[in-house]
Amino acid sequence: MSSTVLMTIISLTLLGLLSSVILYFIAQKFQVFEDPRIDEIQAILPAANCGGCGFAGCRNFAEALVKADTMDGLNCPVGGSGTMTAAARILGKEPVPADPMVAVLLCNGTPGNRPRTSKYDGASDCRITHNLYAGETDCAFGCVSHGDCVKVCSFDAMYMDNRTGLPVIIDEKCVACGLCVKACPRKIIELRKKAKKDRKLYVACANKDKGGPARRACKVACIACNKCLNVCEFGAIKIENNLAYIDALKCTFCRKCVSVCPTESILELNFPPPKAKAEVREATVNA
Amino acid sequence: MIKTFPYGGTHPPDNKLTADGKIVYPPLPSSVSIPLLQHAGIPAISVVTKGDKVLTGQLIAKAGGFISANIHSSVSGVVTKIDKVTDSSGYKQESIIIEVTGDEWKDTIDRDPAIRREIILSGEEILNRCLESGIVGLGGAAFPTHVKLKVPAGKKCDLLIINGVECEPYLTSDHRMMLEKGEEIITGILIMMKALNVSRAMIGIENNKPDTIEHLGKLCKEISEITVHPLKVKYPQGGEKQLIKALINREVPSGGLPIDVGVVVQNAGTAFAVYEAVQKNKPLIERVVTITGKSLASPSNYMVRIGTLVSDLIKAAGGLPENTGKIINGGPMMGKAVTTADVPVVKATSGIVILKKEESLRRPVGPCIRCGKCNTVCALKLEPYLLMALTRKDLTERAETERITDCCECGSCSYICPAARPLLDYIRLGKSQVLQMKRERTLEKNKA
Amino acid sequence: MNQLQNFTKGFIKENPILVLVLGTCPTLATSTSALNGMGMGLATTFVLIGSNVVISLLANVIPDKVRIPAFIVVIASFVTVVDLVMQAYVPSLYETLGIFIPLIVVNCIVLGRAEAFANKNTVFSSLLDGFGMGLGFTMALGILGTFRELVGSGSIFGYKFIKGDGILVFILAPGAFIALGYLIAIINRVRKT
Amino acid sequence: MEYIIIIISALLVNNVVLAQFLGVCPFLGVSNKVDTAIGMGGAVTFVIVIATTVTYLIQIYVLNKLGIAFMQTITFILVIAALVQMVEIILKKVSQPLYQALGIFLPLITTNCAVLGVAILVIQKNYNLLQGVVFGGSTALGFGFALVIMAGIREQLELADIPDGMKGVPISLVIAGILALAFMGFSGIVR
Amino acid sequence: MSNVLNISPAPHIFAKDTTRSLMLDVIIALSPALIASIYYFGYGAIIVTLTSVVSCLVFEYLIQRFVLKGPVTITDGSAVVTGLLLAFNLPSNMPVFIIIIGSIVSIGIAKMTFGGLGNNPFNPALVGRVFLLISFPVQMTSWPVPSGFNTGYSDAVTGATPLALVKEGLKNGESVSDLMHQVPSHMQMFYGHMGGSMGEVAAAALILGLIYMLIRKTITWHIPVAVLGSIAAFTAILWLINPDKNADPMFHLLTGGVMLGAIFMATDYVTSPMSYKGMIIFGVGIGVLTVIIRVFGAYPEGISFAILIMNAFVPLMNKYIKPVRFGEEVSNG
Amino acid sequence: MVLSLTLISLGASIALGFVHEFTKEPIELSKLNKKIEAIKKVVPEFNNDPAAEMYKLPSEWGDSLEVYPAKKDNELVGYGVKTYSKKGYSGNITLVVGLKPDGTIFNITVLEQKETPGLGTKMVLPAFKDQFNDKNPASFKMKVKKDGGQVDAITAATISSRAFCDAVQNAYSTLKKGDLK
Ligand SMILES: Cc1cc2nc3c(=O)[nH]c(=O)nc-3n(C[C@H](O)[C@H](O)[C@H](O)COP(=O)(O)O)c2cc1C
Ligand SMILES: Cc1cc2nc3c(=O)[nH]c(=O)nc-3n(C[C@H](O)[C@H](O)[C@H](O)COP(=O)(O)O)c2cc1C
Ligand SMILES: Cc1cc2nc3c(=O)[nH]c(=O)nc-3n(C[C@H](O)[C@H](O)[C@H](O)COP(=O)(O)O)c2cc1C
Ligand SMILES: Cc1cc2nc3c(=O)[nH]c(=O)nc-3n(C[C@H](O)[C@H](O)[C@H](O)CO)c2cc1C
Ligand code: SF4
Ligand code: SF4
Ligand code: SF4
Ligand code: SF4
Ligand code: FES
Repeated sequence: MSSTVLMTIISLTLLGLLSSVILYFIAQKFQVFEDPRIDEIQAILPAANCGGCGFAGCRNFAEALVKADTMDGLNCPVGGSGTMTAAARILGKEPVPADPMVAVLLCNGTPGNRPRTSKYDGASDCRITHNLYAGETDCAFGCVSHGDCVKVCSFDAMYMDNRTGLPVIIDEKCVACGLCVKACPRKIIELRKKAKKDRKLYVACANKDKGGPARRACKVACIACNKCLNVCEFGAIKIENNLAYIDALKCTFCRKCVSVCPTESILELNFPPPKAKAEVREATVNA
Repeated sequence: MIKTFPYGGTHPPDNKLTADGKIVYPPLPSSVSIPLLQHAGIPAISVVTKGDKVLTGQLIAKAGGFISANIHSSVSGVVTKIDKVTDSSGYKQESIIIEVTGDEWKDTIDRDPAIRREIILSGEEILNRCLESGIVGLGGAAFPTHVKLKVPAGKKCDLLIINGVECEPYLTSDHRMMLEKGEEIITGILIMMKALNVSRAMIGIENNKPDTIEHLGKLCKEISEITVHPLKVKYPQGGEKQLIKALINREVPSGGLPIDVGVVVQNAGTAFAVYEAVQKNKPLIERVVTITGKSLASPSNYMVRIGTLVSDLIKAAGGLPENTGKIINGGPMMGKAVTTADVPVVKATSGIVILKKEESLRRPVGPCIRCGKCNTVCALKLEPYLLMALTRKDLTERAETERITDCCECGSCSYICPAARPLLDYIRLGKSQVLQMKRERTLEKNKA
Repeated sequence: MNQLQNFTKGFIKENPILVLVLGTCPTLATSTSALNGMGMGLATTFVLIGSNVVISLLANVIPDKVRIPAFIVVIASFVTVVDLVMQAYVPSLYETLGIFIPLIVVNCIVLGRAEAFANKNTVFSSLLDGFGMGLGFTMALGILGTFRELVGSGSIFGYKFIKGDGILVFILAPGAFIALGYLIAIINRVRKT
Repeated sequence: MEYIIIIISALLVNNVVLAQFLGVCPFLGVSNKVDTAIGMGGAVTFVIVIATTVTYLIQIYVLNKLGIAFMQTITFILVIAALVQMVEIILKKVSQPLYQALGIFLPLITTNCAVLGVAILVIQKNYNLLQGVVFGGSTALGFGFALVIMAGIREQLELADIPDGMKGVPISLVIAGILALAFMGFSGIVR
Repeated sequence: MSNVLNISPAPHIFAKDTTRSLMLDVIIALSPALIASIYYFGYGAIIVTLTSVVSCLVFEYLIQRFVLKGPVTITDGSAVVTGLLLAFNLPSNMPVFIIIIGSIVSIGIAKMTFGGLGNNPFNPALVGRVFLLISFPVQMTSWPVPSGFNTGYSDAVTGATPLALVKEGLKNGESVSDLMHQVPSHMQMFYGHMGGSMGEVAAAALILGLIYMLIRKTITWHIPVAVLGSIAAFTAILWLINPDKNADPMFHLLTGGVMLGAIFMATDYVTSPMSYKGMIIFGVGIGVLTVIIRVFGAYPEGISFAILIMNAFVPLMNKYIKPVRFGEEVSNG
Repeated sequence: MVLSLTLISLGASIALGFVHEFTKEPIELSKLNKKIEAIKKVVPEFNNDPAAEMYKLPSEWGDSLEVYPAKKDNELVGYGVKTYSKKGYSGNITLVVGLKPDGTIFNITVLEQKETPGLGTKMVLPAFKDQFNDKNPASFKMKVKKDGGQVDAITAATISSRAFCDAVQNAYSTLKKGDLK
């Protein structure tokens, strides 16, 4: 064996020894303990970082999950129950079932339904319009149609319908992250429990004016006539602030209220014909 | 050298069409709608009910708190209803609607046109009288005058500034007031000086009103405490911070008030209202409003009862022109566009400007070309382009550190921007978001 | 994970340069021509395979606390081997690649793979992973090198087919940055759709 | 004069990132905020100066003496890795504020090829110790300089509407390209 | 329904200047120099200008339409300005395909990549020019000599520019006073009778443009004065130290792209600082770097590099050099 | 754990030591080959070992150049002179200039240069370097035309061309002072 090889071996071995000692001490001093489960849970989260869970991002949510005692109130709407069950399994905790939800728009103020009383010519932004005035129609509660909600949806679950001037939610894509709910200055997007076959039945109106002005502002406004309240056998409807509201948890989809509503402000979607009113919007547009 | 504020500012075309129009007293309207909120602060509380008969000058709503103001009926008649009426805020507001039956005044009001110079009331009494009479600033903000005239404990006031600048294009109401009611205004100033306990007052007037400068100058010749100061024409000189800087070179600290530099600023019209309240016991029920616009048949200045619908005034000024595109409550730089001519005149309404269709549209928005013109015109030395960008990207915290809340919403930046960027639109939004954030922060702090 | 995937994921899905954006320095510096780029790529591939295999073999005996230094020793050894061998047998390529051969040691791909993959997987998977990643790296370098050579000097693999010069900037530093920038942008687009 | 030439050359004419392609990963990775860029620049300078000194001494007094210059790569990298961690420890003990400013960047530096690159270049260029340190220091400053400029531009672009596909790394590379283009103007100032 | 009122937040009136009118002003301000270069370089100048402007417009259109799929805004005039300035920076006998490559780089790489007008950190025309200078050094450094209005294009007589001549001469040990006999007189240079890029030769015409833009308030004096002033000062110092090795300040101001750069390219809104203080620092930076590159560097002319390098600092200047807000530092006397 | 790292180091060092042993010779050889190859290209055919017979001559610049005499059947057929210039655009330019015994240039190769690709690098192309072949620096003015010489410079790379001439001239002058008759 030549001397070079020998030297190589000696010096490198010494160096290895030395650095391993140094690094060992350092490693001992500096171990920051981080629960490995955080990584595991983060790995199963959808990594959308949408904030739908109420935390700044998926990692923060994972940390919160690991820290929390129960999984009560912690839910990733994007991953849904599958993800939450998996997370529960990692943590050895009970998953708390959360109903799947979907966003709905509580406004049906298409141009046909809501006559225009002014023309907005400022920056295209719902919040700016809302801060400025009631909007292009006499309804101070309905959609102002600049699509702030669409802009924030990071799941492509929304688009603006150019004909109706209203945002449309694509049920299959909506994960109920709630970003649009937060973004809307008029607070007219609601997360509702998802029913089978995506059926929906709700009062598509947010107008808190009294009947007269409401009706004048919009053909399909809720005028708080109490008819639906009276016809509902399940106590699913309540009326507050001149506005009817159908509780998705109590509603059985009997649809009696729909036919009694004089202004057609109760919307039923994805029901089988003959009364499929999915076209209500279009019908009213054409009117 | 003629005074002005040193940095920023711009000069939109004056268009003071009504500068020579004497104040006209139009016929009484058939009904008035008097909103309960027409001042800064919280709404007044109605003290009448449907069916009540009221006299001109009678109290119909009481101040709802410290920062609030009494409201008086501007006509005599019957309260037909209390309902929500769209006003110039663009939203429906609770209002008292009175059908006019005549013009019977409350008898405590001294309607003698003779000028009363002698001030008998004490400072305290003056404040009370302002409070009772529902006096608010007529310069735009409608801030209750009794609050402003009471120097807070720990602060000192050594100067009253009278804002006769009227830098908004088109508007001439203060101009005509100062010309036609000069003596009353001077007396009003002396009253306010007494209330504030100061021995000096300055009247700032822009150079484009030489007649007024001369007139008031003559009136003040003997009164050494009050001086009249011509100012170079530059928007937004009427903003109180700019006016103070221009006149006495003091800078109101960021986030502060004029009183922090020992100054109170009042509008010239306010001085007149104070005079009437104190010397004549007349509440604030009418004011001068400029009705103007290039397409209008006979633009002029009107002495208008509060609550009169704008549509009635326009009728008096020759009717709504065919190609009207926009009706502005206030001047074209800071005023609010209204959705309908059926909004009531309120205490803060200084003018109604009617724009033709072609004048009324904004230009298409382009990308910011970083020309820096908005920075240059901002009298508060803000960077509007940046504030807009930060707001658009929801960077609220950075907007706060860039002092978005200092913006006085003068609109110079949007006015000047060659790319037609809606700068102020976004800055306003950003301001509201910063304020919201601050509110949440204090809430949080209080909780912890 | 199936073995084929271990092999192919480095091509596009987790391409070290175009997607993970690691090892940018050698990428930019050695892609002046297709040949140089691929030479560098192959050298790196060799180190990747070697270190992946050895590390997956040793993973169980190396205590966690000295993991990183141990990996570095292994990797550096392979790099030195490559260095010496290239110096001996392909001296001209060695000269053009210059300092970037020893710098393979700090190429984050190598250490990254050791940490993230070889440490936890079987020898065979690690071999495939190293090979796939290496090929992905080589491929990206090849594409970039070909492009830069083509527009920069009007030749491919040294074969010149236009008269005169190309757009010189592309074989200089600025062109390297710009070309890689657009390449990644294109890959981003392609991956999205 | 000789030192001034080394400094200008390393800082501007042959900027590490823009002309020599060393340390590109952190240049792209840690350049979204000016403040972090300054921190990273400081940390890199600190480490490079120490690392060049130590590796230089090892090369001259160990590797060359023993005739095993080919062990350069492996020894240097081990030394640098150990050094970075040692610096971290010492920094934490000695100066808490400095640690807080630079600490988070230290782990990133081991895999920054500028550090190893400079150590090797100093040997290749046959510098003496002082020249080597000056070279290392100014190279590192050049790195920080480029990093801060880049961060400034990227902070501004954060407010702009960049086309989707270009966001992040691609746009940074294009900026780096144009910067490199501009820096070519310095060519020939020193040979 | 017919008389629905328009509603927008205040303000409701606007100043007359628009992006397009500003660009038009720049184009008008550039026209004396364009006329001068057509006078000196003939058809070549026309061909180069047309090619450059048209291809800039075409590429902006194509990219906006088909790559970004956004609105097309080629009518705002910024692409025309870029095209003109790119042309002004090229010799008047430039092969057409190279001009087209330059336009692609200017518009495609330097402008649209960043999102188009207003977003680019670097001056597009200069990125194009420097790209070409480095890619096609041969074509970019053979300058046709002005010969009155001529109709030659590719066969124009070429010669060195005064800067290159002096630089070369100094390197070979000749003295400035000898060299000054080989170059046109200062007066000739002022009127533009010398070799160089087509748009930069006639200082007189460029100054005319500056005066126009100052009167129209398109730009402020800060940047041009800072650039020209610092170049004059710096070169004056060198000249005073050794008048035999360094050309006089006037020579430096009148040759090369200094005038064009200081007046039209350093002042580009998008790529220059917002505050006056920033503008001065920016200008002085350009001046100093220009002289450094001219005197010590390999290139005879350095202003394009200097502007690009200073462009890179603009975001930092905008970040750190801010106006003192009203009421921020209160000193009430 | 210290042990394990030490063992790994040990293993690595043994492996490396041996690889080094194996490659030592090929590396030396390839370095040598490069020189020989270069010499082969620049002088007429020879059958001695110029590397073994290499000697040094002092150059005009105070240092010395390596001269490789090439002999065929013990008769001198030319010299390979390893020369350089520091005046290149970036870094040194190293050439081997082949001169016939009378000083006429036979051929030149470039050993090392770091010039800009596409500009200065064109010096390795025959279009430039072959213009020196069969020229005798005694009569041929070894300067670029710009400087009053006879050499056609590479377009836009005068600096590199100058440096090239400089190096060639240096080789010739050195040899002339020392050896050339
Ligand atoms: C941009 C701007 C412009 C203003 N212009 C005037 C004006 O021309 N005249 C005026 O009296 N008040 C103007 N004001 C309101 C004054 O700042 C201040 O509020 C007023 O003079 C106070 O007097 P008051 O309480 O009697 O209304 C303006 C405010 C701003 C923000
Ligand atoms: C803004 C601007 C920047 C320029 N930058 C350079 C440059 O960096 N290098 C260069 O060689 N020429 C540049 N030029 C062109 C030169 O000014 C000039 O045409 C040429 O370089 C030498 O000409 P001269 O000897 O007449 O000065 C630039 C021109 C302009 C208008
Ligand atoms: C990036 C760059 C690289 C250059 N490389 C070289 C080179 O390798 N050799 C050279 O002679 N000139 C090179 N130059 C050009 C010189 O700076 C100089 O302009 C040129 O040699 C002038 O010579 P000319 O008279 O032949 O045009 C380069 C210029 C730049 C900008
Ligand atoms: C005063 C002024 C100077 C300009 N200078 C340039 C210039 O030098 N180069 C350029 O490409 N565009 C210039 N433009 C046009 C435009 O601003 C430029 O294309 C933007 O940088 C594109 O975003 C200029 C515009 C103005 C108003
Ligand atoms: S529609 Fe609303 S709730 Fe549904 S995914 Fe989009 S933002 Fe979230
Ligand atoms: S639903 Fe709300 S956020 Fe969406 S467009 Fe309508 S007003 Fe805007
Ligand atoms: S609106 Fe605000 S930001 Fe704009 S110029 Fe006026 S004060 Fe400045
Ligand atoms: S004025 Fe308009 S274009 Fe100019 S910097 Fe301000 S926002 Fe941008
Ligand atoms: S490869 Fe150089 S820093 Fe990553």
